[in-house]
Amino acid sequence: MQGQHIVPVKTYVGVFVALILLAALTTALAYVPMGIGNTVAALAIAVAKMALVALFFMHMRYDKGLTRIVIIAGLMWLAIMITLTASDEFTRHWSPIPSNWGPAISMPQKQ
Amino acid sequence: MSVDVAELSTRSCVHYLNASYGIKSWLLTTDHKRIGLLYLVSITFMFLVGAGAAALMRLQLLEPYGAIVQPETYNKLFSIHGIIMVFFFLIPSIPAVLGNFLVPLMIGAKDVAFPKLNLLSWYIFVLGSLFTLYCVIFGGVDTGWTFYTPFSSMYSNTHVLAAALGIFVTGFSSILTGLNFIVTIHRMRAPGMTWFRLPLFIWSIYATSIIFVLGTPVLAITLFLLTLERVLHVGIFDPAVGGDPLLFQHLFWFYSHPAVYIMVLPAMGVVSELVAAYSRKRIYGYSFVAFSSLAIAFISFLVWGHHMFVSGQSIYAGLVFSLMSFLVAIPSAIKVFNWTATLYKGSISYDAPMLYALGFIGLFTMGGLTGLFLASLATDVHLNGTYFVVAHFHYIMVGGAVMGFMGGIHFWWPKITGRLYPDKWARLAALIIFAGFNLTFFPQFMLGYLGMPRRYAVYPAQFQVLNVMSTAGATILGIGYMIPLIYLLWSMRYGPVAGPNPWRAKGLEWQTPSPPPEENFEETPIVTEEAYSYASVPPEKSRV
Amino acid sequence: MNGMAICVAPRIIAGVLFPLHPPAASTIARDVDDLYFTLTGITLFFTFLIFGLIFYFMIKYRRRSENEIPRDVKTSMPLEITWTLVPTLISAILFVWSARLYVKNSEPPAGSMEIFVIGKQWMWQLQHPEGAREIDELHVPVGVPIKLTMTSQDVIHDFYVPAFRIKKDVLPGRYSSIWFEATKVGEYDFACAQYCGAEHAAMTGRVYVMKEPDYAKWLASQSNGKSMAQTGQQLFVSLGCATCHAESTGGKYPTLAGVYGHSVKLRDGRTIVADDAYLRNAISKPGTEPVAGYAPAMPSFQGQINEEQLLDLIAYIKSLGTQESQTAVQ
Amino acid sequence: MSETAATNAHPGLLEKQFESLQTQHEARKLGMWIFLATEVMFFGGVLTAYTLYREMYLPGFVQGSHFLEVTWGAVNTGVLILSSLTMALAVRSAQVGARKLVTLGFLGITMLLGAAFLAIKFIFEWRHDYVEHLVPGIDFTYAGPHPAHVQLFFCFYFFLTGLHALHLIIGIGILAVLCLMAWRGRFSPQYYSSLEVAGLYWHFVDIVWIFLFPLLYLIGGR
Repeated sequence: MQGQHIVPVKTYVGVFVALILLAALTTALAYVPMGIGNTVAALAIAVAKMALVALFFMHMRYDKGLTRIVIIAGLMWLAIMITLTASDEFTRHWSPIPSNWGPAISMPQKQ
Repeated sequence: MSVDVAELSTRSCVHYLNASYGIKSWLLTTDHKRIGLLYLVSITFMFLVGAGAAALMRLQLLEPYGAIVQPETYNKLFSIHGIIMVFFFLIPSIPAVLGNFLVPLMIGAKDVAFPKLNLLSWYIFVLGSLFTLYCVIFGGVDTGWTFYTPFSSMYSNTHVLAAALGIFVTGFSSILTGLNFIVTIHRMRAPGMTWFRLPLFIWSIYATSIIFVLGTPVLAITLFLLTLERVLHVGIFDPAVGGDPLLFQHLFWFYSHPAVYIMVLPAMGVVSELVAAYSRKRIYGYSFVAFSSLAIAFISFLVWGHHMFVSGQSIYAGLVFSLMSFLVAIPSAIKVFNWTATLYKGSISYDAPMLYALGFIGLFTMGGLTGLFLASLATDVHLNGTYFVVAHFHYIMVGGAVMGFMGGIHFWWPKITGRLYPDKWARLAALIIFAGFNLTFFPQFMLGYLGMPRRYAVYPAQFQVLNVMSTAGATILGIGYMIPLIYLLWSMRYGPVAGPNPWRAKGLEWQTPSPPPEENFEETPIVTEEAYSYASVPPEKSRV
Repeated sequence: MNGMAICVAPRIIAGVLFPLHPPAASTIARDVDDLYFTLTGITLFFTFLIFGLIFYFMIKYRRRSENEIPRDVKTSMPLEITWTLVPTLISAILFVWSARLYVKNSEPPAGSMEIFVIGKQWMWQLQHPEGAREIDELHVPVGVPIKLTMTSQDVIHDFYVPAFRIKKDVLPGRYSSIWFEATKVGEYDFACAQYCGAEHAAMTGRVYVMKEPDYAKWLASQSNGKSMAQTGQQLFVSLGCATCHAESTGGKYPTLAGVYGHSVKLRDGRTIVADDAYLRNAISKPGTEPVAGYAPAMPSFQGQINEEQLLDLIAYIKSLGTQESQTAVQ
Repeated sequence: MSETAATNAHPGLLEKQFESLQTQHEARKLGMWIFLATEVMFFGGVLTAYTLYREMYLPGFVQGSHFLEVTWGAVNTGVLILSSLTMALAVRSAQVGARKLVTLGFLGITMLLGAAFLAIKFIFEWRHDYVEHLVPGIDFTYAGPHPAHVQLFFCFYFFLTGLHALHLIIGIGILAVLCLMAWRGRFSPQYYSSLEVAGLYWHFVDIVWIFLFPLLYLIGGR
């Protein structure tokens, strides 16, 4: 069909190798204790892998604007849902502390 | 656009209605026009069921102690009324009936992009309706249409699963319909039909489809989680194991607030068509009206928390949602002003569809402005969960969406059936509906401010006068709805033949015979002018 | 308040048949009503404007002949901008106004008297710290800020007093709170405003606002001689809490004197203020937020005690906090 | 059915509502992308709930996560990535007009890999969890700290992986139909839209797993 880009096999295999390496990396990193860094690294790698699959396997790289808009809209709506829901769940306990409460001292610990 | 109208009317002997006969030709049809009619029949049936529940509710509230049924039954009545009217009437009303019938016609296409998928959507809708009707017949559900946990997941002992399943299934029908429309509008427009030549109905259907596609799956998954919770008690929304019932409300309203715009956006599109046709003018501020539809579709996803201002939601989230809720009022206001300005120096006729359209503008204005009371945090605390809310959303959904639907059905009825209905009866019905509607729901604003909570089977005696007024209004409204049902059915057989363009309206759908042939147009139309170019001198030339 | 004048005549007629305003009997009711009437005015103004214009245009520009084709009117950009900016401006003002009022109303003033509310299908149970317990009735003194700490034993309820313009959902598994200060002696309705099942509509009650001496008299007549804290102390012993949470355990388990309202260091490093919600969790779901420095040995009391007893226990722990200074002296 | 020049050239391939195969191909692709956006929101609803609970009850979720076998999760990741590669090659083979056996072969391998994923999931993971009494709602006993939150974690684990497995099963079904079409020689450089559209779906299911693996298996380090 006219206007269809045919991706060379070499590119596909290259992307495959990159994906496998990233998968290995993410598994290995999980064993390195980094605190919150573990989650951030794992998600960053997942996003990179998603980008590779979408751009090459799903031909997003060769597609016109519309498909990109569709998929970006999907991700944006997901972000809206998570952010606004989180904006409630994570600020719910910020309620102002009544002024009659005593000074913040830690609990008496007896040893 | 050079087809001779008179010539068209003589050629129209084979059309989509008589091209083939028999039940099978309807149940297996992939013609978007026939599928639109299948939807019309199904949603009319569901409407009658929902209206029956509403009638019983209003009768119950004639007396403070409850005139006819036990509280348990009343609770089932309002749940069934809500579920059916929202998911099985209002949401599919304009998109699935008029949208299916008109989108390909208006853009000059032979059909939607995926006709088989379109038929599948209808079957999915019917399947969902059957689950819901099963639920109604075999004992009902008493959770309200909102299914709040933990009541719905642990305490209610009615048919919650059947109801949730019905809505879950129907959701896929909405998704597929929305998907079909978006692809159709993007890929199937006739040559010359650029985005800014599209009728505003198409813009509003496009905006609605975005909500269908991106909102509905969240409702589906939420009800799925609810089902899981109810069957297995796994604790996702159960506070006893750390689950958060407010999370259910978040996920539910993420879809269900935009759903309000699913109902009213297409009606706005219809009204744009009607106002243009019956004042014979291009819609004032076309691009503002078009883009405000998209703005509404987008902002509608950012406001759902205003249903939860008193739910124990964080006050910081409340502030964000309140601000967004005020913002969503602005594109709606822009539309109202532009419609009103379209009337200016027009040639206004008082045909029945126009009466509905003008009624829509006024009632939607009231519904929208009373929405500000609920967007505003401090007043919402008092009004949330009262009859004020009930009145507000009925002004939007009945005064808005249903008025738009009725107007649209009357406007395109000659195109759909090829017949005219008796105009005097139609105008009378429109006036009765307008009067009955206001008498039903205006007193409910006052009830809400006085502090009568919604979903009450019995109520303090001080509220009786207003409740009796509301019931009286509902009676008038009910009669108003019966009249069109009778004369529209009558007109299918006995109405005078309409001709291709009885209103002398612009738009591709009026340039093909009524009823249209199976392939919509004898040959693919080529579009050379903007929508609503009624003026003899095209605007481009007048500017030179 | 443009609509007020227009409304006078119908008001006189209507006022005979049904009330037009709910009573306004709290300090915030007036503020909320001001906003409400402003919004009503805006609504009436625009409704009359739009309906007026529609009727005017309908008559002035009615179709005079079947072949009439009106000239196009060019879209005026300044006009479009005006009717975009005016609603934006109105919205902005309303948002700021309502948000400030809401934030102000959401925080109980210092030294509020506290009353505890438990919702269950389908009744309200209210407890005064001094020990008085009521069902579907609430007696309060006039002119005293009162904070309601509320929880539910089953589904979500909602405590709504129209005359005070307050409302808040009452959730299972956590405490929510609202406050009010009644300004007028009298009787007012309260109701459940969140659908909660079969007898939802029967979940109503009455608030009795009394002069302070009357309230004191009422309280004395109601009390069974035991305050919530005292009942809590009995529970503390009978449930066996006292065996571990006592001075005599030599620090193996935390003593609870002075805990309430103070920061607690948790094992995961966070610091948390020991408020009602924290204590509730610590009793019903120990181990979710374990305190640093102690082994998590406490059994869960979930299912063994009800919401009422939980509140009693918390009241007792709270009373230990107030005794802290005395213990220190001893 | 109106016979235009285009339909004559490709009998039976062009549906009557489209003007050309090109438009038809683009419409189908757009339709699938929109469907995938819908799927994002479908999974998104659960993911939102999961994200919030995970933040609220991190210790319990870490505890639960440590019951999962990282090895099987990683192996399955590899299996799915490989299946994505073969799927992409299947589409390519039709694009370049390779012999139908090539297309058929790639599709077959893709199906097998999908089935292998499911087999690992069922036999080595879910069955194992069942034996260990870790299935909430059916048989859940756990004696360690944070029992409620560990249960919540397993709820999400089964829901998310179950939903993903369901998608994979549907995917395998679609591939079976495509195999039949390929066998009949329906695909050509002019007509391969069903193949490409199914490929998009398959890759999407792969992407979902790419996120589920770290989110479920690799919480808070190992």
